Amino acid sequence: MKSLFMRFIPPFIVAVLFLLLWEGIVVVFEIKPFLLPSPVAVWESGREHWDQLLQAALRTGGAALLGFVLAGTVGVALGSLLGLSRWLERGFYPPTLLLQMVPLIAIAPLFVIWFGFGARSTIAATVVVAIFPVIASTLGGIRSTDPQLLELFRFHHASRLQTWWKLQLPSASPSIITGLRVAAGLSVIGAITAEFVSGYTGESAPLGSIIIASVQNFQTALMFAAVLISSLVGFLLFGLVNVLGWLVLHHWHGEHS
Amino acid sequence: MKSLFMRFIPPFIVAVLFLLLWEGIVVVFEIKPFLLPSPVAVWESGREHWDQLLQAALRTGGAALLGFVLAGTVGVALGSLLGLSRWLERGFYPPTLLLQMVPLIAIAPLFVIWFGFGARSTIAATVVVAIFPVIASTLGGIRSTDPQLLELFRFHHASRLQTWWKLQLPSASPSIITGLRVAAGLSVIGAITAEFVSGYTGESAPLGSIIIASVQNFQTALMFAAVLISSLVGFLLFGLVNVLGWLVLHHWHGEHS
Amino acid sequence: KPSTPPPGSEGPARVRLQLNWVPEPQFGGIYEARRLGLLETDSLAVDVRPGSGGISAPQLVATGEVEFGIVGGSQILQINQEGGELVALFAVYQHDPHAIMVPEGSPFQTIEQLWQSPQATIGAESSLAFIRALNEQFSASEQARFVAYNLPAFRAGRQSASQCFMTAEPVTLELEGFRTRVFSAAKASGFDPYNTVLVTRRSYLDSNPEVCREMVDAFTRGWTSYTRTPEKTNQLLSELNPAMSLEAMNLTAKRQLPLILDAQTDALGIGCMTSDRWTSIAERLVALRLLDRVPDVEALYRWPFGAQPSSEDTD
Amino acid sequence: MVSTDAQSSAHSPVLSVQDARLVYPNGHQALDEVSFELEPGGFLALTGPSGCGKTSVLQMLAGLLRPTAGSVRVEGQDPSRVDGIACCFQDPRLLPWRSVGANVALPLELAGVPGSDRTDRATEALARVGLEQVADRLPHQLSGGMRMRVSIARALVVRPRLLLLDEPFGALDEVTREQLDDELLRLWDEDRMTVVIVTHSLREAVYLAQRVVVMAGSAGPLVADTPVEFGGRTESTRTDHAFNDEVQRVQRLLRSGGGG
Amino acid sequence: MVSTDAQSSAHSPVLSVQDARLVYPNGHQALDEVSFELEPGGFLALTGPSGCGKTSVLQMLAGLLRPTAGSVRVEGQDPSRVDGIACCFQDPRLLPWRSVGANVALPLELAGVPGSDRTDRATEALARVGLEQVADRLPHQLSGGMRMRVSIARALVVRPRLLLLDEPFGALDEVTREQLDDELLRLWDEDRMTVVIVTHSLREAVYLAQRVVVMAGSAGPLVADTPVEFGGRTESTRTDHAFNDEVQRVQRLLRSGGGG
Ligand SMILES: Nc1ncnc2c1ncn2[C@@H]1O[C@H](COP(=O)(O)OP(=O)(O)OP(=O)(O)O)[C@@H](O)[C@H]1O
Ligand SMILES: Nc1ncnc2c1ncn2[C@@H]1O[C@H](COP(=O)(O)OP(=O)(O)OP(=O)(O)O)[C@@H](O)[C@H]1O
Ligand SMILES: [Mg+2]
Ligand SMILES: [Mg+2]
Repeated sequence: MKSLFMRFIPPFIVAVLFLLLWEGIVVVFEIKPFLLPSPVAVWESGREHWDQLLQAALRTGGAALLGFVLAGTVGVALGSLLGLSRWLERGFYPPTLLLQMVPLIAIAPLFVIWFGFGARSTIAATVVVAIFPVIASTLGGIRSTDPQLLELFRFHHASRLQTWWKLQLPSASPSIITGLRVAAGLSVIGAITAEFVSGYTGESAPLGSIIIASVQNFQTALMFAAVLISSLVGFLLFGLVNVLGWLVLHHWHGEHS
Repeated sequence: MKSLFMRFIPPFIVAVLFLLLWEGIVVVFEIKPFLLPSPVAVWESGREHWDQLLQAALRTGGAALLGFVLAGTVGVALGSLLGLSRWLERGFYPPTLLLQMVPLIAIAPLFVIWFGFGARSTIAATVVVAIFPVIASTLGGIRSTDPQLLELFRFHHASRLQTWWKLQLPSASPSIITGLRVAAGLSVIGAITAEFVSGYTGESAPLGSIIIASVQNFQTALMFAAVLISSLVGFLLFGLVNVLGWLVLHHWHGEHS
Repeated sequence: KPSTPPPGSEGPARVRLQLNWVPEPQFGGIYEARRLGLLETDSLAVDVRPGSGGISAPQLVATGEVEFGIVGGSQILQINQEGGELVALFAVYQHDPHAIMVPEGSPFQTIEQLWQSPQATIGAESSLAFIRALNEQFSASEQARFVAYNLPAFRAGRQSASQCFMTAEPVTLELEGFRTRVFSAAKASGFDPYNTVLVTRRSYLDSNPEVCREMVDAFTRGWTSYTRTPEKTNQLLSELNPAMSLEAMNLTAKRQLPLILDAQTDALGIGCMTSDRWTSIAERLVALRLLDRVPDVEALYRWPFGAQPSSEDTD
Repeated sequence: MVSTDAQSSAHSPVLSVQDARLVYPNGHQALDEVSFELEPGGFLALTGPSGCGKTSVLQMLAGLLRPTAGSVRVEGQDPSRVDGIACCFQDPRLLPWRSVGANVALPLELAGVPGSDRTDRATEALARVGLEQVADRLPHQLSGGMRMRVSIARALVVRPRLLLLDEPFGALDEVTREQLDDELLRLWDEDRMTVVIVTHSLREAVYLAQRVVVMAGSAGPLVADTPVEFGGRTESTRTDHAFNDEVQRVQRLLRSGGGG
Repeated sequence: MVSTDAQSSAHSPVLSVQDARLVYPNGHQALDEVSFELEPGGFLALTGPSGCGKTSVLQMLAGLLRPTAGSVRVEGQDPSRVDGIACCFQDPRLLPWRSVGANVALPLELAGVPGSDRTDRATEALARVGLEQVADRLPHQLSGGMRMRVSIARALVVRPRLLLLDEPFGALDEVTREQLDDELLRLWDEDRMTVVIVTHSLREAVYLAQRVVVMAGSAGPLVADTPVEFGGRTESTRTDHAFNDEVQRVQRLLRSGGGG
């Protein structure tokens, strides 16, 4: 418990420092509110539009979470698949990179056509944006499995599946966790960007649309409120990954303390 | 040499298959050009706007490359810094995540104010987008250094710097390479997205602006040409990382074959 | 997924209308119509979908994802060339609202000065039709620097001028306390396409003329009423789009009147379109190398509705 | 895979190495002209100076390395295809994230033995090496010798037809070591399996094996392949004279081989 | 840091362990009431059943573990602050990406010894363990015994005042082993350093050390701490009777300690 409490002191301190710094910059450099509003202003407009923001956060957060989970599972699966053979890796590793490099705006129409409006295409976009790091880190982790242990498994005529499940996946897990951390951040930004291009549907705007709209209308404070809330979603996912990582790794700190 | 040649066969095959599949889909499902043009059409419009695209690719590619290199070096440095102590990690790891989650459009104005339009802003944005994976993977790699070897260094009263440079960095390098692979893709998309909001749009338009423009004028073929070229830039960076990785890792395949 | 019941079957026709931007006076007449219940009759049920980014609406109509959409005038010609088959039914803006704005104190008095000044930094998507028209008109000097549209940057003085919707950005900025001078692009270049045009797919028009007719009626009455008394609907709009203040809504509603109502609409009625206008738009686009050839403009729009028999001369 | 009928190949040698040469990727030639055979149920000790290629030989017998030239056969086949071989590597090779018990059970797990059965046999195997009480610990919580014993238990848990041991007892104190020697002999008696053990202790080699193979310091033919002769093994064996003389004899063979 | 004047603390013990208790994080008590001292220039052999805590003791002397209770002092200070200690761990602990030579040179590198000097001393140390010709190989290209010898060379490369060896020769054949024993004695003579060696071979212990400490099987006081007595060491030592009797004596001590 105490240690758990201790865990949260440093980030808290840093957050406070961060806000102070922010306020400081705004005040000292007299930065115009339409460029960078003061934290106070952001807080104000956050309170003002609270209900709307909460709604939006739930909508966007839900999509991001789902996309993240999908990206995580599919990513690990694909990464493991590529880990099966050098040929597969050389052939299909680069193409997966494409996923990350094609700007959403280019394929947004296709998305809307294929996945319809709102959540579905947002989720799809999230997956596309967040999956590569998971693939890469899974593959990387699998590739750096201790060759001596691989030899051990080979000696016991272990099936590919066994080798993967009992050896490669466990020893890749630290690397996979790292990949998921990256994916957590990406899935939030992915969801929001998707909402920029295909989001605002029906009466209820998700965070992405709120951000775009408030940019257009110089409601910078509102925009930053929305951005901060979206990043809270991100931190939530991040925390999720850390908990997962702790569960997976804490007990064999012989390797990873 | 031969083996080097072999390396390029699989991706080549896959690329060809990919194009055939693409052409096939377009033909079979009679997909309208404004949604998804056929590879041939893309090739045509690529040839037509070749000079412009080349110019743009150089501009964008240069920015992406620079941003990538910056993100790589700074990222490794920061990641190593966080690796120094649990407190630093807990305090400053999450905030770095913010970098990745704040949509460019939200901070683009600030960028423009600070770095002006064109390359400088693009580079800055690229760094912001691409740096987190590097930080994360560096930290992850450092954290999973073999504790027995750490003990060895502690026994020899090695300084922090020595431990980092002679032990932690080498054993983190596979993980760092993975991070750089992710960063490679991100820096391209980062550069392009930045150009959406802070690029030149006139004669000397970078890829990002060309993409936006062609989207708005339904020059889908041109857009895809631009996207493909931008991803070529990405593959270039990716290849760069692989070469780097090979240089760093090939000779101790005892650990990573 | 709502779909149109075959003629004769029961129940209202459930159709979707895709806007190309968030709720604001540009779509005031539509929300007015909805407020008046014209979009929820026993024969028609319209689901109005606000847009975002303004990118996907034309594709969505062209692919049949939605039955109706609001798009820009030149977009119709451009996407049809790329395989779309859009037909314009109602042109809200008779004149192109695109404009170039400069800060009130700016030394630049005309677009021409801007375009030919070596120092000007212009926040404009230089490949958009109306910008190209201006370039063609004023043979932009080599040094003229076009940068991405970025309103805060303009506001912060990093751009000497910025493209805008004369009904949108200037209003917001004014309420922000930042006064601007606005130069109509259409007036300067003579390229004046319709805007905020109601479109549907040709195949849909052919198979559901009644639905389209009722839609057009709803538009006509909605816009007529809105141009007279926008207040109630503006109230509604500012609830749908909290990012835009009621004040801004009202001001915009006022500013856009001259775009919607002019001599021609007095003669032919609100939302009207003519072959001459369409032809000149198309010809200009061809000149700007944004269109390969002038299409058959008759197939391009339908006004007044039902004047021509449906399904005829479609190439 | 853990059946114990060695009868199938009772008369032909269970294990035959012919003119085996091994060259490692980096061009280092580790073995050359190595040849020997072993009957089913035989017990062979392999010894020689450090770096002479003992582990390499064992890895070929385990099917983990292919000879660059010559042939290595187990029960007449390519070793990598033979089931029923167990191997205790020179280093423990334990999965760091698995408890000791789970590590020992691994071979059974991979062979698809049902769970309950697994744990019983794992505990039994651990008991043989005197570690039943640490079954729940993680490898990094063990001492070096304990780790080695865990990996021995892992080799014994499948009742193999052919058992390969690479310096299994090097890290153990004399007492434990002698206990395990006797344990091993008991197992060998019970299961009549074939055993190849690499050891640096000639006393151990002579005590355990029916035959001792001495390898040359540098890649080349074997220095010696000699049957062990002394009165039947008894309680007092380790101290009696016949035994010590035999050890001396092998010692001379080793030294003659330009060992070290 | 590699100066050799042990005079500074010539009269006080260079090394003293008092009532040391060690409890590992998981609650396992590895040591209890362990006490012994060692004079400068002394040579002490530490032995005992597997898992009795030898490595733990060495790690405390190396300053890598702190006793839970009691005190461990080297030259009167906290060991982790003392320079001039060298340690050969139970496992090689080589950096996989460094050539053998670079691995051996590591301690010098960390101590800031200039490059040219480093390589010379590294090659010299490698020569001592008979591996000069593999200096350019990578660790994974070595045999188990060779790896262990590399790590011995790494311990010898800094001429330490206190040398800690954890079963350094366990993985080596008798010939090599005896050569290294003598090499070690020569070094000890030259540098007059203090040596603590953990070994399971009582013959080795008796042959090398002035004193043998026997640890109990389970955490508790030492079983024995006895000086080694037999006629001066000579060529024939390993075979003469006085020597073998002494070995027998220690052997009895060990077994009495309920070893294994
Ligand atoms: N992967 C490798 N690449 C290159 N050379 C190797 C490799 N593995 C072993 N060698 C070399 O092959 C020779 C035999 O190695 P091997 O491990 O079989 O010796 P060994 O008899 O087991 O020695 P030890 O008793 O020390 O374990 C050694 O000289 C070693 O340097
Ligand atoms: N990290 C650890 N956590 C918990 N228990 C440990 C840990 N390391 C060692 N032990 C236990 O402490 C005891 C002593 O360990 P140590 O390594 O000192 O034994 P040892 O005398 O070196 O044995 P060996 O001769 O096999 O190396 C053993 O019972 C071991 O199980
Ligand atoms: Mg070996
Ligand atoms: Mg030990």
